[in-house]
Amino acid sequence: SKPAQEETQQQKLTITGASTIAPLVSVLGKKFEEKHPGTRIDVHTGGSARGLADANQGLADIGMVSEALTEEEKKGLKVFLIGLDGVSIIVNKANPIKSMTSEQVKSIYTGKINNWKELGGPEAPITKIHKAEGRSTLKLFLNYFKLDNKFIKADTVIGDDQQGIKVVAGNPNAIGYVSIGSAEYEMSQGVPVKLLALDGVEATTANVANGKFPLMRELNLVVKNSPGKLTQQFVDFAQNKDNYEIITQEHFVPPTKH
Amino acid sequence: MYLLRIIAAFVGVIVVFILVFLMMESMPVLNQVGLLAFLTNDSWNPGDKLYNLTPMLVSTVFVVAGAVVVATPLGILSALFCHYYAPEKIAHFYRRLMELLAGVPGVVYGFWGLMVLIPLINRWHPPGSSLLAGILMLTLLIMPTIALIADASFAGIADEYLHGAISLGLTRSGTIFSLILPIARSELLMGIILATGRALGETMIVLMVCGNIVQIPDSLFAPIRTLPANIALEMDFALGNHRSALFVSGLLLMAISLVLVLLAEAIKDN
Amino acid sequence: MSKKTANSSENLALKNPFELGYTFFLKNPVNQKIVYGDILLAIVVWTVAISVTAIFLCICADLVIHGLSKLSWQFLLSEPENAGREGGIASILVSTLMLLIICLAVAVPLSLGTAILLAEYTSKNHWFGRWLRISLDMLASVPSIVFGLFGNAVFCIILGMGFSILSGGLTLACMILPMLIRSMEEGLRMVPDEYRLGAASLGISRISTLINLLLPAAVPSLIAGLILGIGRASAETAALIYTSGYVDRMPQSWLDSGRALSLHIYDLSMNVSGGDSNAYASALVLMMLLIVIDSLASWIGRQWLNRRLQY
Amino acid sequence: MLPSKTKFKTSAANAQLSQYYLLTDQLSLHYGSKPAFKNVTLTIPRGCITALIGPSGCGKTSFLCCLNRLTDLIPNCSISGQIFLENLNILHPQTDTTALRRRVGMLFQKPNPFPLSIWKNIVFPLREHGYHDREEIEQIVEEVLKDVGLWNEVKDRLKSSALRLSGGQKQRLCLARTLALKPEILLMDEPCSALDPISSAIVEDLIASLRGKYTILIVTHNLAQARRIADYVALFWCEEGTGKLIEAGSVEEIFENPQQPITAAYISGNRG
Amino acid sequence: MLPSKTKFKTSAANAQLSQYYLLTDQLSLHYGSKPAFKNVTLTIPRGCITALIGPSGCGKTSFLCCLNRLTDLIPNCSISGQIFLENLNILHPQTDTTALRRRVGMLFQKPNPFPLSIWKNIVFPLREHGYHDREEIEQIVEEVLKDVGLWNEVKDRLKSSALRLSGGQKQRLCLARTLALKPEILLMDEPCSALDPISSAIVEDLIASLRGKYTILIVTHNLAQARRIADYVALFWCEEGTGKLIEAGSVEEIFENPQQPITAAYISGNRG
Ligand SMILES: Nc1ncnc2c1ncn2[C@@H]1O[C@H](COP(=O)(O)OP(=O)(O)OP(=O)(O)O)[C@@H](O)[C@H]1O
Ligand SMILES: Nc1ncnc2c1ncn2[C@@H]1O[C@H](COP(=O)(O)OP(=O)(O)OP(=O)(O)O)[C@@H](O)[C@H]1O
Ligand SMILES: [Mg+2]
Ligand SMILES: [Mg+2]
Repeated sequence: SKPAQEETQQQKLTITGASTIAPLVSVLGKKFEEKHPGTRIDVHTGGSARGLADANQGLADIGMVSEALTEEEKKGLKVFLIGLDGVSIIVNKANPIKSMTSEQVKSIYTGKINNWKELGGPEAPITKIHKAEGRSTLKLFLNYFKLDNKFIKADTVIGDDQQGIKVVAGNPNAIGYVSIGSAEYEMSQGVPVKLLALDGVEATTANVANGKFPLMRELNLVVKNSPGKLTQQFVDFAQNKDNYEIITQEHFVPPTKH
Repeated sequence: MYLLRIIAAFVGVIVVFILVFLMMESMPVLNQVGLLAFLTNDSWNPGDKLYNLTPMLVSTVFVVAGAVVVATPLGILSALFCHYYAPEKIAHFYRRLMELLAGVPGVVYGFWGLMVLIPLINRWHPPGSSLLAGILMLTLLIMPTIALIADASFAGIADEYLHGAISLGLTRSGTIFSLILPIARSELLMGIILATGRALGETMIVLMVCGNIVQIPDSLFAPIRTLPANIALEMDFALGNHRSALFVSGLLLMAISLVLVLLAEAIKDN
Repeated sequence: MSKKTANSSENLALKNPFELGYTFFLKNPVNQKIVYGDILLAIVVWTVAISVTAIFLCICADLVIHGLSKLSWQFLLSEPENAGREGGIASILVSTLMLLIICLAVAVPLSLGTAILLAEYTSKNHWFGRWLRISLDMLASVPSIVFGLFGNAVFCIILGMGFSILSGGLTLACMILPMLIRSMEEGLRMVPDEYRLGAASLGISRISTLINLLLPAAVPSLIAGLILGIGRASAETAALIYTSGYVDRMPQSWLDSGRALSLHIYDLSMNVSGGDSNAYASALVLMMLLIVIDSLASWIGRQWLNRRLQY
Repeated sequence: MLPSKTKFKTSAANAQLSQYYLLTDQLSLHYGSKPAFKNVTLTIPRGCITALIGPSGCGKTSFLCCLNRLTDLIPNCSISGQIFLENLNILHPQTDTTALRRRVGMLFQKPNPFPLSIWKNIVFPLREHGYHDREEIEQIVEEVLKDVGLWNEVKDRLKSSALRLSGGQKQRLCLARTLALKPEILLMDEPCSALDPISSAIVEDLIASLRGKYTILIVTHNLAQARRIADYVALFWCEEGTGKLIEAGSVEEIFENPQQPITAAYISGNRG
Repeated sequence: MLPSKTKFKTSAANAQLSQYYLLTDQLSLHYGSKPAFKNVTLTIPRGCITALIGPSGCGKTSFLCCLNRLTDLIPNCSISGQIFLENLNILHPQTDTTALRRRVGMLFQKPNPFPLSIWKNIVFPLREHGYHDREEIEQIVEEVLKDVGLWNEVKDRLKSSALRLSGGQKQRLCLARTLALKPEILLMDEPCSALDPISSAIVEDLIASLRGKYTILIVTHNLAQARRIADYVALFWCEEGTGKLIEAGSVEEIFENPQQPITAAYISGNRG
């Protein structure tokens, strides 16, 4: 009865990893379950690092990683891109500033500019919101602006994007960087934040999708080099164009071009 | 009796297990860099093998001490209100309220702090996320614990003492300060310790309202990062020594509470 | 006594609702000065009570304003959809209740047993009691996330329960042990010695004394501990992420993963953009659930108390 | 106290206010719906010792509790009728009960020292009543403890818990604590019940020495004692579970010339 | 009890075991380091009523508590010496205390009914002792309540809380609850202290009627009562804060021909 057992084992997939992707994968999982009755997709969070580790050790069938993998990390794993997430600077809606250059962002975060006045805004100290150690958004941000985390002088360190949006919404002098998709959605809901154009490029999901906006991260699923049948099925399902609608719904960008 | 022994031993084993788990997880980094590194390194930067926890330790102590100092009188006064001031119906309502407050998830408090309290403080003294916000929100979190335990202990005070006090013509305040609080002393102390523990270990609220900047606060309005917030912020992304170092934060928290508990025992014995 | 405990709020409480709990212009018999302390304390107590209520109502109002529109039977009875932004919380409610059941079913007997041993069978200075008490107090300050990782390591992996309601419940049980044990123990210690002496002199065994006299007399503290424990368990998020998991499907068994209500609230408000209104509604449901559970707990306690008076 | 028992109308009672110090008029007390005693009309003259006697459960303790409104604290307890202390309407809802209880001290049947040290048991009520001078307090403590014959027994352990005293010692401590406050009226519920003949005699002498300075109402089961120290005696009796006042009068009248057959039977020791 | 007070050596005591029922040998009790009483050697004959008298605080209650090992439950309390109940070494650590306390019933000085209903106060210990037949239990309850004269007062509210009884009623309830268990030995600490003469007489008659069936040790401050009901009397005294046994003997010896001057003074009512 060994094959039968294998069969039943294959009915269940365990997916762990980045909390950013988890809601998306849950929704995908539900849809997959509907299409394949009798299967079960269990999604758990715990961070990208965890996703990688679990996938490597076989604790999970699939790992979720919310950043591009380094060559070393890729060893022994197959990586499937399922979406993109643009990251941009946000400020409170009351802030008159509309765009920013990379230099300005850099100066603000290293403490060279401390007052909005210096950027042509009102006389008010800048409240800088920064991400916590290890987050993929942070790595992306540091890489892009060529900053060293040690020299950044932040006023508030946050964990999740939503927290950043809420802080900025409540503080007219705050600046932060969050997922463009989430920010767009919140703006549409009337939350008083706005996305700044970066180096002249409007921060919109459209610009992320067409590759114009430079600051973005990958949303990946990783699996062992020899995935099981169901695993492969699910990964294919997640990458399927039919499901791009779901990805958009979750305020991410489908990986059209990439 | 034997059953009880077995149960208690079981509980003891669980406690030991958790301690051992913490120790084991923190061992690698402790072996490599030693305990002292956590107090003397230049900064907290596990990526560069710098593990200074002192600022977070100090911040944690500040925020918890602040919360306990504010919440203890509030909690005890609340319980007094239920027992000796409020008419029965109001007391009943108030008690239900405390019970509810005791079960509100940290996220909900944190959320409220984020949306209401922080903008308020920000208007007064930016950036808003601060030691003060942490103290206020933690106060809200632990006050019901103290209030409920105090309430239960007041309920346990025999009527005959109250009757005695009343018939001596003592005022309410006199009865409370000289009789009720001394009688309930040991329970109140226990309540405070439990509440302190809860505040020490609380993650979500401080994570959301304190600002999470690693520094020794120089004022009430300075943002801080506490040890549990540190664990929660970085655990998901930490590997190897970094992860281990986070468990050391956990050990350190227990050390703080050990000091507190021993202190409380000393007070009680005197 | 039972009357007293049931009505304990009546102790010194007012008969006259218009009296605010202090005596107007009471003169000191010796120096004939008006006693201000009493008035002051009354004012302070009422102020505290009113402001605490006000703050609480603020939070509540916040929840109600944002959450009430979403709240309906539909919301309670349907499954979450679209990562929880839409749909209801039926499966999450069930998971939460299952978690609480496991947690309490494990923690209550353990802590009751330990509290009894500590309070009735070991002297206050016995080494075992002393150490257990100290380590429990220490345990109370361990961050919940560490409990989560502990539970993950022990229950999920070593004991092979995987991400499941069972391992989540057990982890919660470990977490609330200190709270339960310590308050129950102090409650038992508060019971006057005369009952113990009286029972002993009638040749009543200690077990029976405990069940019939001491535990009922300690009911207020037992309930307080229980309610604190329930509160803490139902408010927990961090520990559950690593143990009972994130899956928001209706759990089929104790070994299924299931998402707790507080975790759902956390995820919706912190991780899912556009989840706020459902987060509010879920928080509202959690509060109502707590009201129900807490009332149930004290009702059971009081029932037990009253049973003693029966024939 | 009136030589013969008379039931006043309220108006009549008011007229007598100046003459009689403490006065109850048609006082009844119910626990729930069960009456503990009914229609007790009694006057207690100033500066005298009045003894309440009667069988167990006839409402003596309940009666005392009315006089300082301690009944407020007993759930389900309701009073009807009137009580006047000079011009003060004790049962009026607006009466300041704390002030009243400072005037009317009470000693309980079951001694209830606070679970504090012996010293604190006496000193903390004193402080509350406005004594702050350390020396004066020390002096008062010593004095009252000597008065009740407890000083020698406890002088070297004033700081130890009052719960570790023997039964009689507790009773004397409670008496001392009440006396230290010097209330106008002293209600004593069996102050000598747990005392040996020697201590009992000391307390009795003490009570007798307070005559004139305080108004004392004492419940006692010891008829000989009542006869020795009381000026007036009131006999309660239990009829169908409800207490009532049978007869009241001066000690000679009651003991030598009782008007009611029940009284005669009770004082002669025959069973009712 | 020996006609004249004799101090046994332990060996001598053992020899007398069969003759004397309950026997203490050089019994001392300390609370912490403070002795409550010292070197009490006393024999209590089977089936007789022995009265303990003495001033307040001289260790009578403490002495009673030793006899059923209730002292085990009192913190800081240590005993030295020996107590034998027939062949049972009471103070031996291996003695089954629950069984012992079933043989040796005790009534406390301060009545301590359980916070249960009146009915349950009696029935709960009965059930514990193995009575399960409902009818038998009902009969026993009625019988003991009648014995202590409480039946008429409480028969229509057996289900209400025992804490709502009057002082004397509580005391009688506690007595009833102890009697219901029919222990071999009854230790009674001032069973009549809160009782009026009538109830007191009822209880006294009851105790007297138990003579021969039970062995009774009664603490009383009422010398007349001791004289009326006791067969033997033991006088405790307090010297420098420590209790000791002054004299013990038959009631006639003590009251008519006391050997010790203290005894003579005490029974004549002069102050020691
Ligand atoms: N709290 C209470 N609730 C209900 N009934 C009570 C309460 N207290 C006393 N009683 C009942 O009221 C009656 C009178 O009680 P009270 O204590 O006044 O008697 P007493 O005269 O003091 O008797 P004793 O001499 O035994 O102390 C008794 O029948 C008693 O059972
Ligand atoms: N738990 C205790 N701890 C310390 N000392 C105690 C304790 N109980 C009693 N004592 C002391 O021991 C002595 C003897 O007390 P005990 O109760 O035996 O006296 P007693 O003869 O019963 O007096 P009474 O007639 O007043 O009841 C007293 O001086 C008392 O203060
Ligand atoms: Mg009485
Ligand atoms: Mg005694």
